Amino acid sequence: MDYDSQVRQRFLSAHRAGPLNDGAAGLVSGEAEDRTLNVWVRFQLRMRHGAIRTVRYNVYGCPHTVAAAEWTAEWLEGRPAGALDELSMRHCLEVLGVPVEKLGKLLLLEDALAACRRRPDERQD
Amino acid sequence: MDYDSQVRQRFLSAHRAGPLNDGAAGLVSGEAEDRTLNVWVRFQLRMRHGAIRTVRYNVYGCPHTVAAAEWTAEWLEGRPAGALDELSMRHCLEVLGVPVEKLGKLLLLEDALAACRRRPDERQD
Amino acid sequence: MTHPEIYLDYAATTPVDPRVIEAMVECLGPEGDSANPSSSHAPGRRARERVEEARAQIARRVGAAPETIRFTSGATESDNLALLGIMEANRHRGRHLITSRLEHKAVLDAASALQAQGFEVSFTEHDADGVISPDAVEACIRDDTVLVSIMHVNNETGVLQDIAAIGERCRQRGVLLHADAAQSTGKVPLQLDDWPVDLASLTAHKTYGPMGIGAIYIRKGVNVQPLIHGGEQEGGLRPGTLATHQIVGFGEAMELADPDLESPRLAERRDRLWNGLSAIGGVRLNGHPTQRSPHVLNVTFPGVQAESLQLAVSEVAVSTGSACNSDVPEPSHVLSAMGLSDALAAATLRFSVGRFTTESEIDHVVERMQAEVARLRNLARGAPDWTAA
Amino acid sequence: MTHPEIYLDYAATTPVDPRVIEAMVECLGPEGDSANPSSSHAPGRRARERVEEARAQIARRVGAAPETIRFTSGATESDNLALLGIMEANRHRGRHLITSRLEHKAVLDAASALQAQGFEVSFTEHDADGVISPDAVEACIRDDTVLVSIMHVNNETGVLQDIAAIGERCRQRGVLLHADAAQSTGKVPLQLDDWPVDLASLTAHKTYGPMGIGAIYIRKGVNVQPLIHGGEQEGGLRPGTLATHQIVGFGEAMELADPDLESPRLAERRDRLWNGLSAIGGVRLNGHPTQRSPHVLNVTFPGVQAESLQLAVSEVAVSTGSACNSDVPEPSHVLSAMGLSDALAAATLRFSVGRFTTESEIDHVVERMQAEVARLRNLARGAPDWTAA
Ligand SMILES: Cc1ncc(COP(=O)(O)O)c(C=O)c1O
Ligand SMILES: Cc1ncc(COP(=O)(O)O)c(C=O)c1O
Repeated sequence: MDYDSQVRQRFLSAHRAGPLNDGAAGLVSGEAEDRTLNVWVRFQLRMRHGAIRTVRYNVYGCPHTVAAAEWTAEWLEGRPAGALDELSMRHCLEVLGVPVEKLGKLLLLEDALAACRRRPDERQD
Repeated sequence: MDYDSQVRQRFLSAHRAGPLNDGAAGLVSGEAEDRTLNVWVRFQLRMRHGAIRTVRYNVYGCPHTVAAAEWTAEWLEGRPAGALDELSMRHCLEVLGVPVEKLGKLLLLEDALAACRRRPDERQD
Repeated sequence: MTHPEIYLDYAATTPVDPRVIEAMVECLGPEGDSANPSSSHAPGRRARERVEEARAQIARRVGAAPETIRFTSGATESDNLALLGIMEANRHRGRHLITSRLEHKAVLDAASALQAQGFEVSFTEHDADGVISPDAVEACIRDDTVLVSIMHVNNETGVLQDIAAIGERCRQRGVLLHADAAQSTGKVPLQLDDWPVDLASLTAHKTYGPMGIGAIYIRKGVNVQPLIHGGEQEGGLRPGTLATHQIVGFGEAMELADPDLESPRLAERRDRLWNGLSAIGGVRLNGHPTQRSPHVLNVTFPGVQAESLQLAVSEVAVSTGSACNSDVPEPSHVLSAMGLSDALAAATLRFSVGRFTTESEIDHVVERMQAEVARLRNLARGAPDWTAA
Repeated sequence: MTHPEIYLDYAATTPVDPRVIEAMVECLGPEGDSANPSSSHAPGRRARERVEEARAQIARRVGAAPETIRFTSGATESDNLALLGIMEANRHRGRHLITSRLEHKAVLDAASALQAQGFEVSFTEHDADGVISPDAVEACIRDDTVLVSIMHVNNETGVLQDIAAIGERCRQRGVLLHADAAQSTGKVPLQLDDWPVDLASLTAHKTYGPMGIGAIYIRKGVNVQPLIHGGEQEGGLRPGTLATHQIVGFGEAMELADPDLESPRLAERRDRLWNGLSAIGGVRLNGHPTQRSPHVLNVTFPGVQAESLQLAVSEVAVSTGSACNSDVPEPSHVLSAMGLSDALAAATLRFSVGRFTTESEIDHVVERMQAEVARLRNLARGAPDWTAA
């Protein structure tokens, strides 16, 4: 498999990986898994003043999935909460040069983020 | 095709090739042909005092056939007339290392010599 | 990541040994033998001699008479020739073929092609270590069985089948045996004429010879239908101009490939690698622990995707052990047949060592694999159990 | 007979061009690309790139898109793949194949294999010069005709068929056309995508590339059944590990093989040879005098057996133009089909010139042929007429 340098770099650094477990307020999280696709992902978002302040993720997946999680975290950080609705994995696919056969895996990231939105304990303080 | 050096040498020199047409006495000749085998050969023998004095041949054939004609002429020269009956093409085949598939062509040389023996005008002066 | 590349994919293909290259170049060059070995003129006959010398070298190495060795383009073609050629030539004897689910795609796909033509195929049982017992083979034999095809050394796991014992049963039941020995040469000894084996597939490029040349061993008296027609080469069984330089390289490679000399060194490297990798928690070795060729190590790293591990340690060339031609890798059919879940199969790498593998390469690989498995497992912290089971 | 060898058998195989050898050695060597081109790791991907570069080089030379070119082990395999693979894949359309009696054994024997499977084969007419007219082809086309297979340049006589005109008729009648172009590359231009040709066979070793590598051109949308199964290589049409160094050599050879540059020189050498040989009384040129490739000259020397002439002038490597694998050569099926008697066919040599043929070589050959034809005719003096008719 030949990976775009965009993928390679994000997969290798994975700067925003790891849980947010500082116990502070404003934390929402959501996860998704698909055994057939062999992917699991969890996002944690710290919201403050209606904006996405910090994003962290854990992921079990192929390099494209890992890189897409990193890109997603990167993209969301600093944006208003509404950005969650604007995020497009098709856009991510294009930017990172991910082969289209892997779109299914990437869409699972959208599912995990949707789960974040649905959280009843979501607090915006 | 790989030719034994015995074949090669006799084919290339063909010392005894060519007709005996000096008009002198004691000349017998015989020929044989086989279109399927793609061979024609003619022997001419000069007999004197019951011995085969000189042998000449003409031949249209493959290198093995030419070499066998040369070997036959060589072998007969100087022998008594009875040698014609002793001559064996199987022996020739062995000595020259001719592949056995070519025995048919060599046997045609025997036919030509047999024709020599049958000649009514055979004179032994 | 500026470490020089480390090649641990010798089971996919080996670099060509410099001595083999030299022989090939000599053959190709101006003083070489570049005529058509079927030509009857002097340079053609010299080329023919080179071909026959190489045939003898190969035959010696596999314990066979030269006339049992026919050249092909590689083991894929040899496997096809064995299966299709034997079943076709023996239609009058029956239409049943036995093979296993652990075979190379070349055998499995040839078997499918036969099924499509109306032949019947049975698959033998094997144990969780990927070993096929002679009893399991015998249990499949029917009155209309013509051929059994079981590989000698498995290309994914390195598991070595007891082909001689399997062959005994075939003999007793009057059934032919084909062994795919593509991975065997230079690693484990072959004694084809002495063993009850009727056909075997060989290839040069797994043993420091060139890609694109192989052979099929056919025991004297065994009748095979050609796949390709047109010309007298290889007794009419495999027409096409003989590639002298390739055959010369194959011969030279076999001359060099003495398992008695090479295997202990390969086993040492492989064991050093396994010692290092097994120190990583929870990893598992696939395939029988001792009944194996010394060059292959098939390791599952639960909780880590092999594709990710491969990219993380990209200076090391290893195989993900699955069909790697497609962009979305499928789980290896061999590992699946051995009972691994899709997730575990996708967490598996095949390491294969070879003639040029050094201790310090092994040590680097171990260190990097330890670090990256830890990193990727950390990345996947919190993942559900199925990802590691 | 200590004259250095002169090679005039370029139609049997060519020496490998030193620039091609260099490219192959570079690929095989320590800095080269020796990984398996199907491997997903970095060295595998580099090997893959080399393969694709070569594919593009070959495609450019034959006027085709790269994806129409699939690698095989040579033109024999390509011919078989074209005939068996097309007839099998188009069983629903019909079972009738058209070819000619002038084809290479690979096509003729593949056609016989098809006949044995129940397919029907018709042979087109040709004239005494070995030319097949589009009308003759069309006359054979039936409603159930699937494929026409006609060679581009004949390997024995050099006669060039008007494949584009033949293809037009096939198109009009909805029939596929396969052209064996093994002898064409580097001698006559090919524009496969532009011509109404659906399949073509190519090989490297007739054009200063290595033996054992070839290709099949398959027009986009044409469906072919593989002969060999097992693996995804070449779109599943031709599985087996791709032989990178061979493919690189093939690509380089095609890069160098510009007929516009080479053909005038070849024609000049050939004409010089013919001028010399035709000065020998009674010789005859076989095949059309002008509609021909510049590299082949097929000459009958009535009254002289070719085998004897070959040995007499053994420093010159020429072909007796007949199946030369057997110890008892059979008359060439091509010359027989063109009406030569067995005796005349057996009195025929094929001379073929190439990139490295010099004027002084030609002059030596002419001189020696003149002398030896005279000697052998003298030896056969008194022979019956059939020996020369
Ligand atoms: C066991 C086995 N059989 C067959 C093959 C196919 O060999 P080749 O690449 O020579 O066609 C391979 C390697 O790819 C192999 O490992
Ligand atoms: C016209 C033609 N077709 C096919 C072939 C077979 O080619 P290869 O030797 O590459 O199998 C040849 C040469 O032998 C040829 O001249």
